[in-house]
Amino acid sequence: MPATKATCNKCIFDGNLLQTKIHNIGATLVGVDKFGNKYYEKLHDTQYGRHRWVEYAEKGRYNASQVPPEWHGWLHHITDSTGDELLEKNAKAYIVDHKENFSGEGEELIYHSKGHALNPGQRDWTRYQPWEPKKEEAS
Amino acid sequence: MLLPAARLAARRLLGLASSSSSAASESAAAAVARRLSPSPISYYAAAGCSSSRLFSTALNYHLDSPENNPNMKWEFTEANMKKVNEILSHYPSNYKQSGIIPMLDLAQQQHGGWVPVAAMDAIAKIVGVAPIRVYEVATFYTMFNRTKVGKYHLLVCGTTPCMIRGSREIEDALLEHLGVKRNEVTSDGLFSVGEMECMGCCVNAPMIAVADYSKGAEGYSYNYYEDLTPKRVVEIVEMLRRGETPPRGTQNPERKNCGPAGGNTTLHSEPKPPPCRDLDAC
Amino acid sequence: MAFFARALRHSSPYLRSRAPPAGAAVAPADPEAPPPREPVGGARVELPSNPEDALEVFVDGHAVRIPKGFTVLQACEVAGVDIPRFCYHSRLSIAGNCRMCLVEVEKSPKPVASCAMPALPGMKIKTNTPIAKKAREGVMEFLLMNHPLDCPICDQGGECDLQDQSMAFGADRGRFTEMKRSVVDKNLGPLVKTVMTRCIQCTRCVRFATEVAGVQDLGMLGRGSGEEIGTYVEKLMTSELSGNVIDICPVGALTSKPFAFKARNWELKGTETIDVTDAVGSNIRVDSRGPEVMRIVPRLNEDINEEWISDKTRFCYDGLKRQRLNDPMIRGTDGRFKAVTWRDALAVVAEVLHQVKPEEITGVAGKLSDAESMMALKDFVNKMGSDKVLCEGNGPNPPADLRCNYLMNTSIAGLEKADVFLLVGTQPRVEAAMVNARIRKTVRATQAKVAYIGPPTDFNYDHEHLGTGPQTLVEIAEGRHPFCSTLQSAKNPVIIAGSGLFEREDQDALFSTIETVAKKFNVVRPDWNGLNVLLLHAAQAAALDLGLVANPTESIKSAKFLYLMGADDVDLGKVSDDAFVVYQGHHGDKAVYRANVILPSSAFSEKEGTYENTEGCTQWTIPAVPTVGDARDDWKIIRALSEVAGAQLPYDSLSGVRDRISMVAPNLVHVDEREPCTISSEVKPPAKQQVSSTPFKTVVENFYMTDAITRASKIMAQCSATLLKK
Amino acid sequence: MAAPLRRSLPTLGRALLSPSPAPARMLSAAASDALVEIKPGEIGMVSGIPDEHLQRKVVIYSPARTASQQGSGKVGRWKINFVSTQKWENPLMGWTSTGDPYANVGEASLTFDSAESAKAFAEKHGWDYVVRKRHTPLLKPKSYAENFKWRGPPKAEQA
Repeated sequence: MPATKATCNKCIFDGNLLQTKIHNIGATLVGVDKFGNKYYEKLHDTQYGRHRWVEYAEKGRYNASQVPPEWHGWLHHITDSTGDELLEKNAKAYIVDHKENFSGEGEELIYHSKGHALNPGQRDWTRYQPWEPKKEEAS
Repeated sequence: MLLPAARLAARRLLGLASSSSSAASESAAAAVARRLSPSPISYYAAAGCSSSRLFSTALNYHLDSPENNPNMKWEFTEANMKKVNEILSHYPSNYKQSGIIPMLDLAQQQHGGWVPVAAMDAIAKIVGVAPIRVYEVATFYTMFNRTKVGKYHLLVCGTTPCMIRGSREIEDALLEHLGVKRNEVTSDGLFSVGEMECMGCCVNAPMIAVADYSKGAEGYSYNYYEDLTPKRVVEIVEMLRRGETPPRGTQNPERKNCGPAGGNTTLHSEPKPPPCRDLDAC
Repeated sequence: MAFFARALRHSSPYLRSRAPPAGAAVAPADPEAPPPREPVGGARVELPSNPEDALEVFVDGHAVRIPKGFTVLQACEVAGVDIPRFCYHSRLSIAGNCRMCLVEVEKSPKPVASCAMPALPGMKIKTNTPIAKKAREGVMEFLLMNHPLDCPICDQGGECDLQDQSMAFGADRGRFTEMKRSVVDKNLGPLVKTVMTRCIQCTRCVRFATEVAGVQDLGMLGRGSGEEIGTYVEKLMTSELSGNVIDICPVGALTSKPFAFKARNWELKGTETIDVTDAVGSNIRVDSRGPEVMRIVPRLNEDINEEWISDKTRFCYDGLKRQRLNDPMIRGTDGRFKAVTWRDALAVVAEVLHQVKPEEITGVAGKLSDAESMMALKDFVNKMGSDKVLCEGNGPNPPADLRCNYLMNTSIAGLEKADVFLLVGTQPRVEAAMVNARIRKTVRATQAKVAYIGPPTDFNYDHEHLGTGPQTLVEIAEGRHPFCSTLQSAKNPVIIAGSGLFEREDQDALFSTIETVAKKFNVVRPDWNGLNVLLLHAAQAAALDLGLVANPTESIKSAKFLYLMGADDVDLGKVSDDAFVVYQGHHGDKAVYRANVILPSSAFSEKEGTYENTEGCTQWTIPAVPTVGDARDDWKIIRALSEVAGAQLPYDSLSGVRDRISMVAPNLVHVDEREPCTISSEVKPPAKQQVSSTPFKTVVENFYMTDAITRASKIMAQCSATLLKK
Repeated sequence: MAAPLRRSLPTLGRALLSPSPAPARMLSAAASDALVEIKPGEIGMVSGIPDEHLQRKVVIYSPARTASQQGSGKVGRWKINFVSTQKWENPLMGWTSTGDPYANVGEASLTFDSAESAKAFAEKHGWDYVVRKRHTPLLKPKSYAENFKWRGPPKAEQA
């Protein structure tokens, strides 16, 4: 399939994945989130501050917004609790599923405000109700 | 460790709660319960009773029922109509509304102890005011019953002197004997128990008043029974049930009217005037 | 230079007055006695002519002169001190039950309830002493004891007297630890929402219902802390003034049901304008949020509506948002309307206009038309060569020659001086609710007698139903009727004729009979003019002033080109089938179904217009919101059409139209003034007609739905469904 | 409720607050000791306000007391209504848009103590103004005793 081929091409060309794979050697796999992103940590033999990283599940169109909020804190050294621990600690029923940022991925994926022409349920803000001539034909 | 006074108060409160839980509407009970512990307000509590003690026998608004609705036909009997005219003759003809209270009383006697909304409408028509003006009067005075009461409406005094002398026990005995809650009518329609404020018989406390509606407006009586004990009050109820007339006033055989029990202990002779009035001593 | 300009721009007059005014003697008065203040709200006081009937009291050290019979509270108002209050309302009787208005009076052992205490000569009243403040704080604590703390979800929040006054006198915490009282809400109908737990038992609503509205349904039930306002039995408040209880309620117990949770009052922009749903011209404030009218509230005008308005006035506003015409439309050959541009629509109208004969052109102004548009319509139709311009509701031959023949000459406020009313063919309760409120006020205050000739109808005061037809009137004129003796002994008799009489065949004879009655019983005197006509529609008086008086029956029947300017109640059955009908208006109401071209115009809340009310007082509407869609002001449309039709009208601005009006009817440019007519009606020739025996008809069948706006309103539809159901 | 505040101001402040026609006199060209003589409309012309806003029609009025409120603190002031209805619903967010810079000026930010100062302000900007009449309440004697007054013997007895 051309799409698969393209992604394969990309990961080879930008070398990012390759570099990450090399980096992974000797690192601990701390956890895997529900999207399949793998989180690594290497405490020794690496520059402090660069000792936590993620290997995206998405090999082609990866971006930072694919990291769910529970892992974000760990990844950015905000907390030492891993995403799995955080999920266990405050599992809230009202938390919605994480969605990555789809900007630039196509109009249909982007949020449009209520009155926007591309919002499927586009809202008419008119605050009066006009008289419809058609009704008269019916009556 | 509670102080004795606090313990007493707590017991009183519990007693109040139990007496009211056996009282007429759930609202009273709910209200007391509400006071004891801030529990979620039930609909009845919200609807029924805003003060913690329910004096009036009914809500402040009317709910239609087969025996009490505005479409019912109600008028004074011929004999009572004469009384109505007599009442009206006391007032100038453009101030007929002054007669609302005596007429409500008359209507209550005629209708077996309570005033249906149709009777209030009839009175409004007679005195020529809007019905709401009569409703206002009838809801204000707790002596007007707006729901059904027994033929003998037993009113237990609940004011301080009687309460100290055991009016709660009197009421409990009555309610237990009749098997009703407060403001509820017995199944045979003969009795109901209500609470009343001080009726001025503190000297012979505790006391109850019995409003006898069994004989209509003509044979209406309103008697006090004083110096009661839980046992005696049950006897009185039984006498009333048999159609007898218990001796009114004090039930203490040793007492005469409101004199001291067992005869006078003082004032045996002509009292001595106070020294300042003793002119001879000057 | 730029700095100089900016400096000038920022120097508001307020800042400038910091410097002592040139030439004016700045006399810093005695620092001990501050200068007297203006009475609260600029209140006027009529001091009696006899100085002995006035007395002097001292409020916080100021001496004020007041007439005898004023209360302490009123004396304070005259002195410019606003006393807090809940139960006292200046237009209701005094109850004296809220105790909020306590003040200290020298030599009085206790604080005095100022609303109920008559002011006595030399009284020394102190309104902001520690005693008064403490007393009010105590009252406030009791009031707040059982008041729920639900201001954030209360519709009154932000315009609540209790909220305001608790800011001044409320404690920051309560000492009441029991459960708060709660009360069952009452159902008062589709207009008034109740949250009775918030009620503080001021009884203003009870007094309003009893005294002003005349429906004795509300009362105070129960006693002590169980006391509540209610109807006892399930009953709706069937009054045409019931909406006013929303205003007089000092808390959020009675609020507007249609407005509930729609907006907070601080979001609203108030525009002071007038009402056009009847001929009274009640003063209102239209509260809008952005481009939307959110509610209508009354505004003080002692001469017209005091501080009340009818339910129709208050709740018709949702009609302004429904069924609106927003594009010019032309009916195609298939009978369907198509939206077109203004240019096309006007071109089509102008083309047809040139194809018909001049005398076949008829213009009809609707009942909501303003004077400017009626002037433009008349000028335009006249310019096209026709004189058939009329206003609906004015009948075949209205008495338009003299203003006193169609106005309320006594004036609405003047009705209070009357002692006998004779209502001929008019049901003021549905025709003009505010006039009816005045009559009721008079009847209550002075036991004035009311006699009525017309079909059986509802009155909310004592009245004598003399008869149903004109025969009774003739009997009175001939002195055969028993009511004559009452009229004879009356000091200030008033005759009110309904404008429904205009529609009758025998109207000339009727009016001359009424004049005979007036002459016979001295109704019109130099010092008293008791001969009145009660008009029905907002446009009527101005239309008669401007001379829109063509005969509707023949002009409409003969018309080949019919221009309906918001006229929905003309008899469309009479319009000939080949007539070309232009409907210019703001609502898709009755007449659009016959129209060939629709021109959208703006409603009264969206335009500047001049209206004359039934007593001859000229008032302006001020636009509150933008108009909808592509609609335009009425007079502008006609002005544009005149240009397309080649008969250009000589004015192109509102002031231009008003200049033109001032030539035809100068009274219409004197705004906010009532111009009484001076010419006596005696010059009228005697009528040749005979009075027919047809009984008078009811003119307003449904109080809640009388015009295009109210017919489009859902609230009004709900009202007529629930309240008029008998 | 504004009264105590008003009184606590120093004498100078009181003079400022007291409604007097002084501002009008100040602004009139005849004021002898004014530094600059301001002709009607001049302020508007030099201030850089676009021409179309200098020929506006405004209505000067004194807002009536809200019928549902007793408070009189805001009663008696004078406001300028710019008769601005150039508003529409923003189709994207539903907010109200306006094309009129004066749309929120009149009611919200301009307050005058007297009709004269409002007039002077309008004059110096060159606005065409109309002053609306202020409606004030009329106090009439009232008494609590009315409620219980003896209204005389019945009518039948009278006759």
